[in-house]
Amino acid sequence: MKFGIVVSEGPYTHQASDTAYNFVKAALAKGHEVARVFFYHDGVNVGTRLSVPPQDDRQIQAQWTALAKEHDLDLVICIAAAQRRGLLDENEAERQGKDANNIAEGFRISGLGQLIEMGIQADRTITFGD
Amino acid sequence: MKFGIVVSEGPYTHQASDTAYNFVKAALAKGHEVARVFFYHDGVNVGTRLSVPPQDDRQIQAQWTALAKEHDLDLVICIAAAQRRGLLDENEAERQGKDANNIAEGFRISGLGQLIEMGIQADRTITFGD
Amino acid sequence: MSEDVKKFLYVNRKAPYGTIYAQESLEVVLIGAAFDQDVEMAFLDDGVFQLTKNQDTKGVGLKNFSPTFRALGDYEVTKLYVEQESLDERGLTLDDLQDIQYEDEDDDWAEKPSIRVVSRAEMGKIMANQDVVLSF
Amino acid sequence: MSEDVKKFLYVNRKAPYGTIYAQESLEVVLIGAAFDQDVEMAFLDDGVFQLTKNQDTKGVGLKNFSPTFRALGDYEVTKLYVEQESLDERGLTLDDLQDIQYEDEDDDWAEKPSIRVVSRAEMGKIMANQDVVLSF
Amino acid sequence: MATLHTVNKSPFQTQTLLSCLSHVQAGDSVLMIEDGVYGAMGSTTLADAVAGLGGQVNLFVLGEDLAARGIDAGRVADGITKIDMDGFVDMVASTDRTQSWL
Amino acid sequence: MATLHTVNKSPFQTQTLLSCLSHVQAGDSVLMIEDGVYGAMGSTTLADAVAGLGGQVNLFVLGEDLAARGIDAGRVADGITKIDMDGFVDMVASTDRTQSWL
Repeated sequence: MKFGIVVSEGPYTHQASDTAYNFVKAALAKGHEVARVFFYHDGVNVGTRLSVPPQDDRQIQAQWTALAKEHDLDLVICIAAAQRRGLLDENEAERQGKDANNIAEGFRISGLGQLIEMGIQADRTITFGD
Repeated sequence: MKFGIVVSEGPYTHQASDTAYNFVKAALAKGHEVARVFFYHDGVNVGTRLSVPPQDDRQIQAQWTALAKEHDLDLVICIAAAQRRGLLDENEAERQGKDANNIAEGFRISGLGQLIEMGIQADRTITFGD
Repeated sequence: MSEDVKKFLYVNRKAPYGTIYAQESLEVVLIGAAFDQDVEMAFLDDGVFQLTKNQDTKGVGLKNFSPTFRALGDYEVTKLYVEQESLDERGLTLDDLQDIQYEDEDDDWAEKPSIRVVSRAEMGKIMANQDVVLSF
Repeated sequence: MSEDVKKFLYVNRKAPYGTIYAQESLEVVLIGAAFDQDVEMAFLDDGVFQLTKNQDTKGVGLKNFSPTFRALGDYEVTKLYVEQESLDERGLTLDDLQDIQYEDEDDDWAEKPSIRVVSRAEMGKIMANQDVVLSF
Repeated sequence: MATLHTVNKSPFQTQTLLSCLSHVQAGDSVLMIEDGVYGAMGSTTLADAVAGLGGQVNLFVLGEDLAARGIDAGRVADGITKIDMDGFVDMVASTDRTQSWL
Repeated sequence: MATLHTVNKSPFQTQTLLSCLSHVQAGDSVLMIEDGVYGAMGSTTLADAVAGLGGQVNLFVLGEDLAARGIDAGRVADGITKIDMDGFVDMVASTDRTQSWL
């Protein structure tokens, strides 16, 4: 079965991104397909490569990057939510005249249409938020 | 009177940083002193220079930078909270081996001791959070 | 109904301004309207506060997004279900909410109210009659 | 009491793990202990859940920070006020909480419990008897 | 030695306002801000509980947040005083401490 | 055509679980996760309300989140079934839609 996943809260602050990660891993292990993971609201902050969590804690962003690589996941960060919160890729940084970008490997920035498209294409859509 | 301010939630997501900003402006206009503004939890995200809010909305980070410049405010971002969430200054980025930093002008990163010190030195400490 | 058309419900249970969920929910609805899906919105619990009249955000400095609700009809989003019990608990009536209209193309473009007040029991049935439920 | 010593109260009203507030509250308390202030902690409402025994976070992948509570005595944080009514509402008793001890230097370093169960009325008075109240 | 308590959550969504009002001391002040201003409305299912628990304290609500949410001053319950941000600053200065109920 | 409802908030802090249970349809399933697992405890002031409103639905609680919070399986109220993350995935697949009560 094809799942679409929405992550609506930021890393560490809320458990939502952890639960989403554990859910996606379990779904993939059972042979399900994960059509896309869409990061909205503060969820966009999961996609930063600048976080430096304590070494004895889980590395949320790195976990997602590794899982995406292993399973060819489509991790999409909402552009409108990301702009408000300061999450940029190289193209966006250039377009907005910013001198740095902070997106992590394995994530891409795109529009809200990707959320709707996911809802249309997935057999089940499930949101992890607050 | 000397006020100490804690901001505990991120910009746009919660109203806390707006209320704190309006409170600080009103306090300064009344001749009070603002000893420090300490950004903790997701509040550290107020201090990014990479945000690009819609032009018809308030520019939260730029407002704080301007207010700090005008009134010589001490805007302190908690280092432990900032590391988890991917908010770095140039020194931290270098120390952590990161290729970019994203702190905004007028903010500085320091330890939790600055929160306690603020509580000791200020006549009143007030928290804006969730 | 075509295979490609799904029923989307946007569930709004939070008050506006204290947090951004209400505003970013509306942004999804506007984008989603371009996809020619069957779209409905649900307002219950504190979500009914999103629709109040006379919101004036100058004093707090936030952007007032409430006028956008009145534009939903132009995007063919015409079904805004508001829960009666949620209004009652908060001392609100339909009069306290914005007058949101749409033009009904099946009835000679007559102007009709988009807000439909429903009971809690009806709201439960509406939620159960969807393909995709997005919560804010 | 010296002019330079203030009474700090850390108020914990939220459950652990669902959000980070409990954990980051504890980080403030540990750092604050170095400042030789008069420190007390309050646990009420869902904050009492922070102190439960046998927390095991392996399944969720989060860091288990509950052992840190048992180290508070070493930082001279010895007053953990827990509200009786909050426990009662949640079906908890003192037995469900970790056994947190400190060594009382004024009583020949005798081991004593740091958790002090107080009534809601007493909690209100404790809150009113502070210089700085930090909420998490 | 009075405390200023701030509450920024809707009482229809969370228990925070009721918890605050169950811990205040006689003579304290409670200021409702942000989504907390919904607690100041009269004619709701919670208005009696707020009035009852708040009997010994001074209840205030922040006008800027009421206006943002479209709540007319006439909707504010009897016994609750509307203040503005300048008044908020004055209250922090004139009470002995501020406790934020988050 | 059953729905899986997820609730991730403590019922002692917010109204979310009770609102969810007031909207579910007979035959639906409700899964408590994250801080929502506190709603599955027996012998609390809310246990009767949960059991009463939940009478027509299947109530579940996520074991990993119970363990994290130190809630022994023996504390879970009668009529609520503990499942694990694999079970969560199966339930999403076997119901017709998932509604997250945030």
